[in-house]
Amino acid sequence: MSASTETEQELARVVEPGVTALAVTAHVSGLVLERRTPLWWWVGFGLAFGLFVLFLAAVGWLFIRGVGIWGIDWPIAWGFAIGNYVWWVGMASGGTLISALFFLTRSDWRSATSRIAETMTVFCVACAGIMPVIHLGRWWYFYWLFPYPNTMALWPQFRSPLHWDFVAILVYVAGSLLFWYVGLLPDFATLRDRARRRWQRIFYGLLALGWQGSSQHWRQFRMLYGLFAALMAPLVCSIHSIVGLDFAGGLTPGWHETQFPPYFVFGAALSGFAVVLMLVIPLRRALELTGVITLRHIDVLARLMLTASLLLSYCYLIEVFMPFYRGEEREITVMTSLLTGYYAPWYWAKIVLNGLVPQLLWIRPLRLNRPLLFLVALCVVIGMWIERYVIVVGSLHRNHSESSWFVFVPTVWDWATLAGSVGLFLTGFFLALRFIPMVSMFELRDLLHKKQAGGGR
Amino acid sequence: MPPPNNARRAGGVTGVPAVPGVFSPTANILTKLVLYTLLAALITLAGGAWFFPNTTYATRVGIAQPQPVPFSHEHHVGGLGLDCRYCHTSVEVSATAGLPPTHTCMTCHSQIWTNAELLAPVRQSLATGTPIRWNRVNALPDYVFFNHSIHVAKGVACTTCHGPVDAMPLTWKGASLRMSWCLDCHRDPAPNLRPKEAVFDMDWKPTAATPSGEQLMASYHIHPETLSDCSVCHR
Amino acid sequence: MTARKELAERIEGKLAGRSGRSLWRSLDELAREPAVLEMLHAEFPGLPDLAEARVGRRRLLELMGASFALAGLTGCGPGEAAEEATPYVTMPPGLVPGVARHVATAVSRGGYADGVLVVQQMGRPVQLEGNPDHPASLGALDPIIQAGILDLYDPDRSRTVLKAGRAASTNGMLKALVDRLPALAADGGGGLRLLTGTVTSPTLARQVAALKRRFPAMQWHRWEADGRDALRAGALLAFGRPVDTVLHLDRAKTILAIESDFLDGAPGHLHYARDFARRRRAAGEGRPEEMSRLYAIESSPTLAGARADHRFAARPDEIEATVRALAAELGAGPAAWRQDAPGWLAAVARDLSASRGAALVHAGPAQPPAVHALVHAINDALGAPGRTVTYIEPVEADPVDHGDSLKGLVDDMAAGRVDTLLILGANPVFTAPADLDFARALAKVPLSVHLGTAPDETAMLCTWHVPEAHELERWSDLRAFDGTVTIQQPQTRPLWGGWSPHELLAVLDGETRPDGHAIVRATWMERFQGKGDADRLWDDALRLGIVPDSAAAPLSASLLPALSDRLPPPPASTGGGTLTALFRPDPWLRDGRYANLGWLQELPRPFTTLTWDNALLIAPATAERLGLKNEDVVELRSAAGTLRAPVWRLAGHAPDCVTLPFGFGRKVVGRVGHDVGFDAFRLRRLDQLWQLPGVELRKTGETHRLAATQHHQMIDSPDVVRHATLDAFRRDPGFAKRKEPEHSLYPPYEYPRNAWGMAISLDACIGCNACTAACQGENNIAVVGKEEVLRNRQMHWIRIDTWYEGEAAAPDQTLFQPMTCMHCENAPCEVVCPVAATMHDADGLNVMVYNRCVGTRFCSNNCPYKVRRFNYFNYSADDNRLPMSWNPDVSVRARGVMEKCTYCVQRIRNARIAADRENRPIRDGEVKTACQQACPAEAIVFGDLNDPDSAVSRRKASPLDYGVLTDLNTRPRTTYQARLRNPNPEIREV
Amino acid sequence: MSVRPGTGHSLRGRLAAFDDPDAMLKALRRLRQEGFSQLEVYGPHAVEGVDELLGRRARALPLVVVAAGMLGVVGGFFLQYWGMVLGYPLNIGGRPLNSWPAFAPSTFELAALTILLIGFLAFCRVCRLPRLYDPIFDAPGFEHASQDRFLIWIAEREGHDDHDLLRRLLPEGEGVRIDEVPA
Repeated sequence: MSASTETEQELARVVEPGVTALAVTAHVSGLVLERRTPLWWWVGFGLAFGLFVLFLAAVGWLFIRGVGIWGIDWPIAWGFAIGNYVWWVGMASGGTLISALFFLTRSDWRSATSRIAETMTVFCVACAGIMPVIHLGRWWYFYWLFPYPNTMALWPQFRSPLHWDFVAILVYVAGSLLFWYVGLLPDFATLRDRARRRWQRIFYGLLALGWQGSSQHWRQFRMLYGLFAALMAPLVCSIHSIVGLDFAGGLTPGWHETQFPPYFVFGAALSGFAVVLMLVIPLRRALELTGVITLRHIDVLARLMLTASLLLSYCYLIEVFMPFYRGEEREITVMTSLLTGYYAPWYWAKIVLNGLVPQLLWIRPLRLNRPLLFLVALCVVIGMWIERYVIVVGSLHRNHSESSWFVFVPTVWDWATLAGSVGLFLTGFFLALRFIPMVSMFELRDLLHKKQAGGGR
Repeated sequence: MPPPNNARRAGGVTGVPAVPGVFSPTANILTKLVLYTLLAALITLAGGAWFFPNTTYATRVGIAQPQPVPFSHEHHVGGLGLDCRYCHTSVEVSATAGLPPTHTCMTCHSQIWTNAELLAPVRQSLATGTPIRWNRVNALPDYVFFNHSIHVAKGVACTTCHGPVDAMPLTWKGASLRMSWCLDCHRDPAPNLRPKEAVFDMDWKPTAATPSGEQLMASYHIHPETLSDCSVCHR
Repeated sequence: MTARKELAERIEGKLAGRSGRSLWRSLDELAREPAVLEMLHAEFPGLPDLAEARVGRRRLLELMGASFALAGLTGCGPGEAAEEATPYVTMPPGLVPGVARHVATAVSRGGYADGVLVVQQMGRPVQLEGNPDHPASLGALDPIIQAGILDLYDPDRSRTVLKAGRAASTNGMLKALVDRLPALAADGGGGLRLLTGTVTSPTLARQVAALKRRFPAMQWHRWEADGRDALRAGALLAFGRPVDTVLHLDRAKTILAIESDFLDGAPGHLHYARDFARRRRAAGEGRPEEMSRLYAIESSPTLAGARADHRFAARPDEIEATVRALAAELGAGPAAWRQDAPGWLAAVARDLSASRGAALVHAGPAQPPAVHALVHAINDALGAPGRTVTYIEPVEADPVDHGDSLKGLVDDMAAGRVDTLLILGANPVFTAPADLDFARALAKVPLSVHLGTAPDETAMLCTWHVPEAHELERWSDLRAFDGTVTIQQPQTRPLWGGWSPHELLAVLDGETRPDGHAIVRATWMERFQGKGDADRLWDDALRLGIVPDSAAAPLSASLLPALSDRLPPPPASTGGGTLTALFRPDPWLRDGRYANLGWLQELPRPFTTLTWDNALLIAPATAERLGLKNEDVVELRSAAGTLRAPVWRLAGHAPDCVTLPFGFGRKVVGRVGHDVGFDAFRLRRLDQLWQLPGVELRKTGETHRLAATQHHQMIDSPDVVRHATLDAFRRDPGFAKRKEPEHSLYPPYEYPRNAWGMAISLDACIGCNACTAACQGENNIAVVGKEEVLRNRQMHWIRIDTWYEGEAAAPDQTLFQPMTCMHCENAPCEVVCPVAATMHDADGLNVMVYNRCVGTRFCSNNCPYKVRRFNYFNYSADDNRLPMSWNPDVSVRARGVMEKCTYCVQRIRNARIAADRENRPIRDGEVKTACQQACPAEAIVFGDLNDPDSAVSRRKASPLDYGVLTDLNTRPRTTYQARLRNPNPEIREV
Repeated sequence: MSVRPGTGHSLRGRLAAFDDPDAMLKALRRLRQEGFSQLEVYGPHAVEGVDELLGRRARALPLVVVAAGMLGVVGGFFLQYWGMVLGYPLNIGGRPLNSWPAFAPSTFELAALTILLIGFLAFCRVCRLPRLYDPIFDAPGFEHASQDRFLIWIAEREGHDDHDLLRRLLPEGEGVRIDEVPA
């Protein structure tokens, strides 16, 4: 038969032929329990940890001297820290969307990729959660944002979008952790039962909490998991809407945008799918998961990325259109300065990287070309950081008060914090790779069983 | 994907030695133990955080401060009946009540107890012109701007905040001076108000003739709704 | 003991019957009792060492004998109670702990007096305010005088006698001086020389006179680098005698300012600013006919030029030509001068003569004598004398031409004719014209004694340096621009010892233990003879801060004939390619003496908004021609030598000339001012003090970063600063009003008690920055340093936005707009704070609670006016400043918190407490914000909006009143009154 | 030995292991027809139909979660209302004390948080987790229940000897083995 029809069939399959439930179980748990730690892991982890140390250094110096070590100035009082925060929390959405949203839609391709995505989410959220705290002028008082009874008889100011954000990120951290862990319970049980080394049996035994796989357990489990999924899906949308409100809640021209909540959700989704792709593409080879993470998965993720990019591009258009449509003088000033001014290179970079580059994915052969796809995803991830940077800095540098117009120039510490946070993420993720099954075994068993029952697809 | 045969296929169950579970029955008890301990710890912590600020250790209320000269308000105020303003001269006109200069002590002690051992530091101070260094009893943070004169003018008695000074051999803190404590009164001053003439009175008791707190508030023109403004104390 | 008691009673007795504030203007009544001074001083043991160690504010207050520690200024949280409280041993009579008192004195500027009230807390000066009774202040203060308090507490002040730059003993110095006396007496003091700056002190004059009797041959030299020789010379040309000119701008309808400094730095400029502003505001207040019209012609922009209705930029030579032409137009000079007069001149001449008797021409000190002579002639022709100007005997004691005087000294020193040189408070080694090479000559003087508050360039090269008592630490007297005398009284015991010039001179006069108080008092006892109870007069003088009726009597000076023949020939045209360098004082550092004051270094210069640097100022067009951008470092070559300086394009600067601000580039100076900027004095020549023709600029290719505080000065949106011509205003009085949102989604809050608000009149503002400086002092605003300003992190709560209208090269007009927190009723900043660190109080103040702030900085991002400032670092702690120099009424902010204008809430609160104690409402004018108080132009008014008769309500009732960015429905409490211009219809818009 | 599976009944019983879930389902159906009531199924993943056959339906969790949600909404809003209106009423930017629209986002988030936490705790409760030890774990071959086998636990009925019956119902072979669990 012809090559094209071959790919047709390849693309049709979420699991390669001949893959059995037991085989998957055996292989995936083998990665954690038996396989010698491969060289690539050590190298990758080494690099990641190096960056992580850089992060500690940057934050350490920050705590000693104050936020003045960053490039933030007057009137641009927010800089990288906030940009980084939005960036990380945006990428985190990828995991939640895939494992929660597409659980609700019962998409069969989700099963094999959900674990990688969720793990990614957990560590992205960690990075995101740190940023708003270290960006505080007096970070050691961050707990004042908690509503707790105190001798000052004071309360947080609940009207502030920043406070909504504080609550949202808190809930999101808790949510994605729980969702991740609950999803892991049956797999921990499997590991417990397959493990031969004593420490492994105890370690995973503890994590499994004594999961038995009784019909009672399964019934409650599916109930809870469905519930969490149904909760996480709106939650992820809400947090990005609230992040959007952090800006829309302010009246700085360029921030005061009604469209920001969806705008930020789309942006989050785009970067989320991109980062999942960036992880899935290398991992399916490195972990020999080609049997269960097929071209179908790659293709679907690529299509999702394309869709998200289209949605976001629409927002970009509105963003340009609205000021001129409204004829709001100051908003026009901001927009024109973005289009032509000091930050124009950044602005156009964002347009190209997030709006144009993903358009390549209309063409199927390009979608299936993994290296290229990886590059596109990389572009998007970078582009999304730039987008946040432009939003934070670009608007402030053309604020209402012309006499205070100024520019933001990042310092070495800004870059160190950014790079360091990447290190924080990778360090966590590499550790997860070593100790956590990267494919949800029970879901694949379920899936394969259904497939047999249904005969093929 | 490696071939399925690498899966450890269990042979017939019969005869296969059972792989016993990881944990022994005690594990469950241990788990419960750990969980309950954690819970208890959490509760204790929260409780502690809740109660500690109100302990005298934290507030120092009622803890007498050692002083270079064991000055006794009990003796001078309770006993001799000196008026507060004899020493704390600026209390009615200034933010600060004012500590008496050595000079003030000596107005009497140049005549009586002229060579009492206890008073040596005082005579020393006057002779050498070096101030006596008292240990502070009531202290507020730098960012709090308290003003004595207005409180006195509005019928808040010394004892209301400083406690039964006339019963203090060595002076101690009369109240926590916490923000919440300040607010309690700033939000509802009525119960703490006295007629002007009773402000410096150590053992004043309201009588039937005493106007009510509300009447006093009216006569003093006190508007509680403005008294919990942050700018009242923080500048 | 009883002795002390009696003493105290005596004093109380003496003071009985005097009331309130005035009581405390007379420290001297107490001071006359030496015992009292002792008592006062005994309370501050070991202050100097304290200053050395960087002690915390808390510890210091204890040592200051601060029972006001109890005020809650100091304190601590739980657990930390082992803190000490230290009462006085003997309370200085009448002192009330925690209550500020105001003591009158004066601070000199260029030798002339500015009357101040020193705010004292616990017997220590914490702030300077203007003395409303003093003619040169009228209650206002300029930044330089305000910084005097910082100067007093400057940790880099000299603390010991130096010999050849090394610490030495006072006795050694005294011995050296006294040993010379016989020799001096022998030859009549031929080798004895005295060098001072401009001196107006009657006492010093008296002392010198006395010395001259003792040493007939001694000489007294004067050198003021930023001096007014040209005015003196001009007067000599015109009248044949030196006179000082006092302006009466309140009577001036039409004014011509020839690069005039009557708003910048002229003696009396605060007084002039008030008179001027009052007439400018007239139109807005419904008296359009009173509004004055100001023409300005200048090379280097001045504040007067910025306020002019018609401003003409011209090269120095063009200016002189124009003035001659004007003189001719007005019949005060030969018709021949009329040639090459600019087109607009005729119109100006007509306008001037039209308002004869109400017209006034004034020229600045940088103009050549000829111009000043002509100005006198023109004023005469306009009937100005006796109306808009009055002439008085020079205020300077025994006036001389400083240039000649200094030259004489240097020549004699070089020739070895000087064996004893006393330099009192001057720094000639730094400020003297380069061609004199003062330093070399100085080396030839066997005994040179320098008296100065800080070790400077001169101190290092003199044989002896003697620490000088600060003006707030010593007895002296000063005269103001109009001759009014103020007796300076010490506000504190000299922090680091220190001598007053009077005391040092007394040593020469043979006194062994000179006492400044006695010396100054002697002068006045003598002068008060026969005027009634001398003691009484003395006390009144101290209490009021002026000697009543001591202003100089006006005198009639008549023009000498044939002025035109006696004038020096007009300078050759310097146009066409070659450049002229103009030497001008830096507006804040003047001749460099204030270089170590952080407030002044960081205070933005008018127009350029530059801080921490001087720059070569050049017209954009000229810069274009030479291919120069801002911050390019150029090498400036001239016959007088070469100089490297960074370039700053300055809109409105005259073409073909560049301005070199001097006063920077100090080499021997404290930590703050060390090696900041370039030293323009190095090119200054005695014969070319103010302009140096024929200089060349060479681009070096290097750049030097300049810290400006405003980066965008062309008006894009006419909304923020609103202005119109007088005619336009007549046609449409409501031009400043815009449609504003009447509706709000939120139910309005009621502010029943007071509703504090502010009105700022752009019509009055002259852009002098006094408000910014006053605010910095009152509110403990930290200095952040150049690096931080480069990052735009300056902390000023109120800033002067400078705007140009028209094209950048030659703007039609310059507008100043003081910008500070608007205290919006719907404050956007408050809503976004997650910890409620900023909110409204019952009077509608937008309150900022530092100790609650966690530093999210969202409020700053959300403030449309960008008036919030953030402590990116621990600026207050890093600020090199003595703890006791902070204002105890205001929290010192820590790292990581936001801060902003509070409407001086501390003053409001103190007034409220005072009022509540008496169960009465706060009176209008009882609360003055620091900026309002300092403003010479009365541009800022503050008060209660609930009271329809309050000054602020009346201001806001003006048709010119408008709010900034009100379309955002912020409902600002601070509003502005639009600027009006009064152009001459005969002159078409430039 | 007496096997006490997670279902709680303490009885002796037998474990039947199946390679294939369908076989297990068939067997389970037969057992139910024969009137075996005390049964429990263990497996590596959920199998449709088991619950019906065992006659189990879950009500607890959904109810708990709905309650939690309500608690979260009410509590979350009241917390904010308390802080802004009752606790320390402040004039914040001229906004009303009870600016409920501004309280909505946090209210939603707090509700979500309550659901997440209470939901998880409730889950642990109904599943009786954590429960590290359970006799069932010691049953021979039980480790397969989390990998590749489906086990049916059949409680021994008092007074019957089901040995032969079970042999008949669950014939050896085709991946079915009966495991006597001795007393």
